[in-house]
Amino acid sequence: MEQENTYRLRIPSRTENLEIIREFVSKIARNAGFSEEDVGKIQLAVDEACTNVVKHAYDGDTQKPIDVAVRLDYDRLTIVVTDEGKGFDPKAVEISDIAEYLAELRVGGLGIYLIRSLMDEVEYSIQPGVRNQVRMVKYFGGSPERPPLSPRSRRAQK
Amino acid sequence: MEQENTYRLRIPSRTENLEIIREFVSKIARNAGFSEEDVGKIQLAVDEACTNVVKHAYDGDTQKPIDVAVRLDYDRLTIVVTDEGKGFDPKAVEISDIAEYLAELRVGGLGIYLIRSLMDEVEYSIQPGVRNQVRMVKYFGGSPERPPLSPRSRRAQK
Amino acid sequence: MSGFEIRRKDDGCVSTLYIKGFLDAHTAPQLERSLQELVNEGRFRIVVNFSELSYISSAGLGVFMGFIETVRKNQGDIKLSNMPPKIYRVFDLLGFPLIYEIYEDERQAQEKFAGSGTSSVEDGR
Amino acid sequence: MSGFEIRRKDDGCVSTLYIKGFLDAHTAPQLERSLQELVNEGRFRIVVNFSELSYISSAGLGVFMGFIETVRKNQGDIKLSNMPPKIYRVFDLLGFPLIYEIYEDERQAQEKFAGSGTSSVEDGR
Ligand SMILES: Nc1ncnc2c1ncn2[C@@H]1O[C@H](COP(=O)(O)OP(=O)(O)O)[C@@H](O)[C@H]1O
Ligand SMILES: Nc1ncnc2c1ncn2[C@@H]1O[C@H](COP(=O)(O)OP(=O)(O)O)[C@@H](O)[C@H]1O
Repeated sequence: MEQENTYRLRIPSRTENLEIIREFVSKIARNAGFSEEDVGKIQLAVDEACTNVVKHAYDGDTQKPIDVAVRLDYDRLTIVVTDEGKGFDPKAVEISDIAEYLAELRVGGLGIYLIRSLMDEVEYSIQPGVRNQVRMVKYFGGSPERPPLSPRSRRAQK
Repeated sequence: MEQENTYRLRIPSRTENLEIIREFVSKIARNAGFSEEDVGKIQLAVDEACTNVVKHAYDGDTQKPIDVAVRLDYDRLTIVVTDEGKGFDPKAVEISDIAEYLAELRVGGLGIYLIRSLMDEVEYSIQPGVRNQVRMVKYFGGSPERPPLSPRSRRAQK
Repeated sequence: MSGFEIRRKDDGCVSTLYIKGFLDAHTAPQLERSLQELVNEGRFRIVVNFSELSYISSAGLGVFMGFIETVRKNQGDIKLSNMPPKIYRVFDLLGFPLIYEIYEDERQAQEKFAGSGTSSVEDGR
Repeated sequence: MSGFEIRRKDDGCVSTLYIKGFLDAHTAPQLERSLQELVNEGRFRIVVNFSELSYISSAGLGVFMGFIETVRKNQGDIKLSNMPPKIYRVFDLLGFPLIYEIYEDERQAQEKFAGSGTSSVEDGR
């Protein structure tokens, strides 16, 4: 991401900082013209990605950084959350059927599923110890290729 | 500033972003335990420094960055506002007597005076086109060496 | 900080938690403690009133998942009520309505317990 | 955005501006426009009620400095009223009480104009 229309935040990976991150992202999204509903989705997706950095990337080291970059383009908002922690395999943690998953009453594992449900595009790029990134995109006016589906209809489609 | 306990924000130099900066800084100061009065002073000082970047550093180019770094130490909060703009001579813009200055009903020129009044330490470091910085410090529980003076008593002291 | 608060009200064998503010990974441990207290006291009939909740992330949702098995094994339940639309949308997105009973008003949730329970609700409202 | 709003009320020859929210370099141009309008209409007796103002920076203070000469040259004034303590502290820090009359209540400021003016205030309050 270049500087143009890019907003960057780099803060210690602590849960108490999640609020700062949410307000930072919400304000940019709101100023950019997203509806309150979309602002809510964007801030939740970013919270989830950053919560994962705090919980999983650094084995509890709260001095290490979370990096949040927000970029505004004419048709979309792109957010990249970066950590320099241990990384993970995004494929291994994918939930294929949320109803089945919930029925097992498992704790956790919902963050990445939520991010995928809330944003129009989600992409991981993992280099353990160097740069682990999740890149999330929200289009203005919704993404035409991916209409929203409820969990039930998503399940029925299979 | 190293990463430890450091919060960084880098955003385009536009007046509409002043609010994001104020909330970022206020939240950190509040979480760190400053009183509401001190939080107010800190956010105003930072607003003034960033307003100056927007108004003076880049000749109106709103794509250029404002950099705000906040560092928490056990006894103080340090904020560094950085631009890469044209720079200026801080000595040349100092107001020696605010009452006299105001009596001339001049417009502007109050920002830097305000910053000095609000913060315990203020320091400029200017490298035009490269890195112009104002470094501001607020101590927890006030700075012992510099008791607050009203404009009137400050004047009387001369 | 915008913060998070919990109030608790016991009505006979039903306990209602009123949660307020922002429920995220930072504040979820507070909710966890409140639910743990109820479980320790053997109070498994729990209603959670969401009317004053402004925000929830999966860390908050996870807390409910963490207690639901224990509570149900003890003939209890965690029933949810008074969800603002914004909060409901998150629950719905994750299919939580398949797992939890969600009521418009806390009274409905409380009465469900009264109806099914062995001991009756003492408060005569 | 938290934003900034201005309402205006004309009472005879005195105009009162009610300013609300956050007055910074982003919103100061709005206040500038309102004062410019008053000056254009020849209304130089101006009271600014600060009761709902949450924040002010030097960009906001500068707007008052920008009009005070013109207004006073025309036998008018900008009088300030109802300042929350937080806002007053900023004015005080800059020595603005030496330049501007600041009243606890807008009525006091309005009456000052009525007393000194050639035309009387029409509103009979
Ligand atoms: N930034 C990250 N660094 C390391 N591991 C991660 C990161 N993000 C996610 N993970 C891994 O992916 C898993 C699933 O994440 P998520 O769906 O958010 O659920 P949860 O955090 O509740 O386990 C986590 O348990 C963790 O192992
Ligand atoms: N970041 C900056 N870059 C360039 N010039 C600056 C900067 N900050 C301050 N200045 C210069 O210092 C002067 C005084 O600033 P200030 O006291 O804030 O008052 P004002 O902005 O109202 O002129 C400005 O007019 C400007 O010339």
